[in-house]
Amino acid sequence: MAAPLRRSLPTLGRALLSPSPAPARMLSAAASDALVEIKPGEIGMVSGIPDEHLQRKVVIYSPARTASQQGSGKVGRWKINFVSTQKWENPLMGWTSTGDPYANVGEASLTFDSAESAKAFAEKHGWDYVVRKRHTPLLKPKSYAENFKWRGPPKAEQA
Amino acid sequence: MPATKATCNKCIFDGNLLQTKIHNIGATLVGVDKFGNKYYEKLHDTQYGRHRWVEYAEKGRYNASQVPPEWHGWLHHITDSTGDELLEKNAKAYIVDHKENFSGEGEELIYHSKGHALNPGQRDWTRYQPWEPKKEEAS
Amino acid sequence: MLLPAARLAARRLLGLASSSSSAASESAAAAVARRLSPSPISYYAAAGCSSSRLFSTALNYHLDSPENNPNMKWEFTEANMKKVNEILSHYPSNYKQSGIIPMLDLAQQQHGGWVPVAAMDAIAKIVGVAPIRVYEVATFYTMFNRTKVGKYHLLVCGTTPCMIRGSREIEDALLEHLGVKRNEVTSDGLFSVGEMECMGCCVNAPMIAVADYSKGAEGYSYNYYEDLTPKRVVEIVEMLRRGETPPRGTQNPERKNCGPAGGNTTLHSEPKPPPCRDLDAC
Amino acid sequence: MAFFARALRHSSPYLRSRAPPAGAAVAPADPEAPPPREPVGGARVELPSNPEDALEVFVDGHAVRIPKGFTVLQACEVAGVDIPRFCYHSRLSIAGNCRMCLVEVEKSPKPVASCAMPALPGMKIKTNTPIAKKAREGVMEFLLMNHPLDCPICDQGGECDLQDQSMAFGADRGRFTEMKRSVVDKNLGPLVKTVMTRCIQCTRCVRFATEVAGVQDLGMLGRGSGEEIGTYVEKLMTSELSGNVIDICPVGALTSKPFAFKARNWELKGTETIDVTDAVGSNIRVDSRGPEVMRIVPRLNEDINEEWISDKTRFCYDGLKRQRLNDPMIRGTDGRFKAVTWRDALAVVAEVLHQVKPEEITGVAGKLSDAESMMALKDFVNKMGSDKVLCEGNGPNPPADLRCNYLMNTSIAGLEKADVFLLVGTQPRVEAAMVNARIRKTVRATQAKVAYIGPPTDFNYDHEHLGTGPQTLVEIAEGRHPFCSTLQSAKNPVIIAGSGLFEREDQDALFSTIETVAKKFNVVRPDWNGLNVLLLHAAQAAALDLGLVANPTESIKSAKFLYLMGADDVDLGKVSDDAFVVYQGHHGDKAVYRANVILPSSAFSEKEGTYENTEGCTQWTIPAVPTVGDARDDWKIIRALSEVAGAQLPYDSLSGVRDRISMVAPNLVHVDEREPCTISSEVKPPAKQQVSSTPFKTVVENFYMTDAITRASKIMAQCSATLLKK
Repeated sequence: MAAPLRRSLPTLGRALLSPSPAPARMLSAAASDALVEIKPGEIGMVSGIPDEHLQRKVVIYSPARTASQQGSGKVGRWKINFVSTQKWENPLMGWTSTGDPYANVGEASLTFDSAESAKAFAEKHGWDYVVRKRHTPLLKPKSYAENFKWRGPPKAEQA
Repeated sequence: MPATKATCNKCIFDGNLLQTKIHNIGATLVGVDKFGNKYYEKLHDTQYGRHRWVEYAEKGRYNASQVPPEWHGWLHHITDSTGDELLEKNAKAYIVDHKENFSGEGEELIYHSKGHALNPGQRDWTRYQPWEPKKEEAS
Repeated sequence: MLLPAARLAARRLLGLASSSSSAASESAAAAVARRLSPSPISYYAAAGCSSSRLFSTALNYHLDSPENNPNMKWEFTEANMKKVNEILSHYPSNYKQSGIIPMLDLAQQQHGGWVPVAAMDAIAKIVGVAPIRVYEVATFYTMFNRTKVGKYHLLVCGTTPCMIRGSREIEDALLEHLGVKRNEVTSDGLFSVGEMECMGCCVNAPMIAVADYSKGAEGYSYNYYEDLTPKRVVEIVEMLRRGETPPRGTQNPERKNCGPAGGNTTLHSEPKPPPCRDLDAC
Repeated sequence: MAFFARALRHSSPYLRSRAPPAGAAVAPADPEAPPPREPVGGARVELPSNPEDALEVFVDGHAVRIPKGFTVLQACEVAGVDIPRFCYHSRLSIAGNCRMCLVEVEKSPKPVASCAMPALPGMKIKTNTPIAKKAREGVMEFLLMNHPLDCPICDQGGECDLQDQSMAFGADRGRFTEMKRSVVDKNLGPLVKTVMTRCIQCTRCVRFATEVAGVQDLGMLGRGSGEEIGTYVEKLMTSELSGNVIDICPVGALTSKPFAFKARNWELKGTETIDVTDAVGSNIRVDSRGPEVMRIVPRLNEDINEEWISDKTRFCYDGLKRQRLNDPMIRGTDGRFKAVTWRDALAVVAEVLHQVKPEEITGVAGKLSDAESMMALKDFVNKMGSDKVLCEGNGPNPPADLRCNYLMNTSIAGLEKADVFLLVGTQPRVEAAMVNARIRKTVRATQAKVAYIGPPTDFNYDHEHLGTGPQTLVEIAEGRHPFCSTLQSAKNPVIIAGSGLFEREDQDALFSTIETVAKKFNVVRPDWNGLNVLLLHAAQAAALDLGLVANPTESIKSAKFLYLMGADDVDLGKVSDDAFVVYQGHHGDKAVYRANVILPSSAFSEKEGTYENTEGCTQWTIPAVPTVGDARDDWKIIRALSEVAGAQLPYDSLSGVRDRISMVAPNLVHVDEREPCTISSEVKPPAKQQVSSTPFKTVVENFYMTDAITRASKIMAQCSATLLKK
């Protein structure tokens, strides 16, 4: 259902949306025409993020399709899971409190078109990352006629 | 009783009641609410905007939150319908009794949120049930 | 002021409501009432019938009763078992489920006009499928009755030609005479009245079909009575009650089979060929 | 400077890609033909090797190559177009009754139901033309005609296909002025809630029950607008896979009963992890709200669980919230437990540890333990001078030398190629429901034959019960059994031995008999390995990899210091009375009643851990929620204890433990990969034992309650009370 939208974008936009390893190349130190060379972890260091958050372990993964839904608009994106479980029930109101500034960042606000760009993002922040394999469906031939197919004479007659 | 004495002292000292009583001369008593607060109005010979006032039933610890909502509108010139008229017009079964604001009147009178230690039915928000070693002794 | 057509429609609708209010289950009545005025849905309406017309004689799910429950023992009689084997012989032995419909029909004839759930289970066992596959078939076809019917199940055609020719009146007369609602069995267990879709006798409308289950599967008959009047249909019922066999087909003495009443008015001689076929004229 | 830093922080890779990549030729392709899109969901297609078996169709102008036999809908999927659908499900047969997938095909007079139409060479399919759109709008109007507008109180709201697709194809008002249909709700048992009025008769649940679950209870009853899904007679859905109908239902007619009105799905945070209630390691997503697990749903993995999970996996989550150990406790002299600090608890344990002889120390890992904690336990016990470390369920002398002796060598997906199954002492339906689903799939698709040796049990496919004891197996090995001819003629025979065999006295002899059978009927070939062991517990495979193989009977009997790491099913009667028992685990289950010290640890939903499933695929759990109370990860507790006991383990981070594991069992660090074993099992010396005549036993008595988590679960208790009652 996202397809018509995607196609109506101008060519430039399409180039942006198409999953390509370009961002990774851009960020690597070898990019010749980049204005600034960014070394791994450098962004994190100059950004004022506290040190303890620069040594985090993150998991890069591509969320699976919800089994109960057909829609594929959100399938194929890449997310960063900060493995944040620093949560507790606020004893006064029963709301959930967290001590982790990244608790609501990964799933909700970071989306990448490819594993490479997610990796590049993690690298420039200096996070230790693991990329999980994306499981994709396997299409197999199916046919409506299977339902009514003649399954041959009875076995007794065969013998 | 010392308490009565104290209240009497207060109403004499702050002079508020006395002033109200003087003000009341020549004013119309528009109504009395269920708490006994008296509502006065004086249309002539008084500054417009100060022509409606209340004489609190509580002589000592009076405060504005003792005015029930039906009279609030009249008192603050939001409406010209008096509290009695409003009650007659929309008597709703679900309207709860007015309660004054008890802030500063003692912990037991104040609302505490569900998890607050002073809430008598303090709620435990723990979302799991821990294993109790005592059960094992019983079994 | 209503237009004539609208008035007619309104009368039909009222007639429908009254005929159904005397019909079998309250659900039908409730459904019609529901259609007439959006009233709070009664439990029966919600439970019983989802379409406004109730063709099937039972709900789409089974409720246990002493005479209809899965624990009941039910099997085909010996004579019918032979027929079952005959039915099965028409199909390859790994496609036995093809015989479900004829076997359900046979079971219905044997069991006095209706198929209890135990009979469906027995059929499922014979053809070697899960019982639900038989239930699916039995609930799909409205000709399979899943609740008790009378020994003579009278099926009134309710499709347009018959309705225009007065099938509602026929049904009303039947219901009034028998003192039952639609799909209800008379106290002596002899009669029940149901509605059926077009049975292909529009030329002699209105008509009813009588399924005679009084003599089991052997003496089972399924006869049409056509060109009915409210009076004649009551006579037929009385004849059946006495055990007589009314003459089937048209009840109009002036009509022969489905020919025109009072003899042919046309086609008295060899028809003239159309001009284009008249080779001599060329 | 600050501005520069901020600018850098905000420049996400997405924005950066706006500039053309350096050196890459930006070739704006022909504007008329947009570039081909990725298949929907990244779907894989295996094009046949013979190019004549592939054909080319055009979807919205794109040419796609597909194998012969694909439907139009599949062709569109390959072309990256997601066709709306309700009745079509990729893992069920095609029904073609919802008509939502209508597309326009050139030269076809009417819109075509793409799910049922085979794709033909050169077909020109148009998926978003006015005709297709109008056709779908018409279908949608009919579907919504009798559908109640109760999305705000519907549990499916927010993840509902009908809701989604009515956004695209629904009208803003209805033209249906009659009363809507209403249908009586059905009772399908304690797991599935029904609101049948919402049903749109897609028959996915009927097909699922018939084809996958193998319980033919559901059917389509009645006709026309009175049509409804039901069982006709009062019947519960007694399947171990019944929870999946919740997922496949495209509307809110079938929803989860335990989850009903508990949370809306947009409040939930999904964590992609794996299941540990059996040895299959089904891929799941744990949906949590704050610190609470709200539900568990399956996640696609074609190799393991496809897109199904068993009811135990799906509904055990409430066990994670009950009977939890949240404080370290010490049993006082009065026999009562007292909550203490970690420091005190570890000090007491370390003190006792030094008072016993090294060989009297025994460590037992539980069936839910991850590889990291088992590694730490083994290293710790070894460091204390004992070699008695074991994992429950592995029996006295497990064949741990070669991985192929305890793994499912065919792989779960590989079972689909098999044509004859011989199940020895295993009841896959209760031991590993997902493996059973594969076997059933194979039996249905290819009419594969299944033979079974073991106690009488339930199967949901045709099978031949050969016998109850090992004698039958010997007969087959000696070629005296009539089943031999079937095995002989099989192309890809599979033997699956249950891990219940590990517990038997004569297991060596049994396994050598099985190997004889395998050799005789060519079960193990270079291109096919059909010799399998079906494990029972999530920890088992990793434990055998890591060498936790001490003999349980003698190690537990002789132990004066018994360290139970989540082991609840050891025979506590055998523990000597003066033994000091430390129980480290997450639930107050069986073993705490014998424990002297309780150390609380975190459950699988709260920790990072490595698990190896029965086919040898290594997978990780990812923590979804914080752990309860004062509990800690298993390996951390042992690491801390080792330091207090003066035998410090040489790692203090998870990656450190994993480095250590990679030295012992390198396959355990290759995540999401199945490492098949290469060494053939022929080097094994012949067994000296005799096969005893004791019949095989049922290993899993109650499918719904097999471990500490499921035993604590109320839902599982309800299931075993209502569904197992016969």
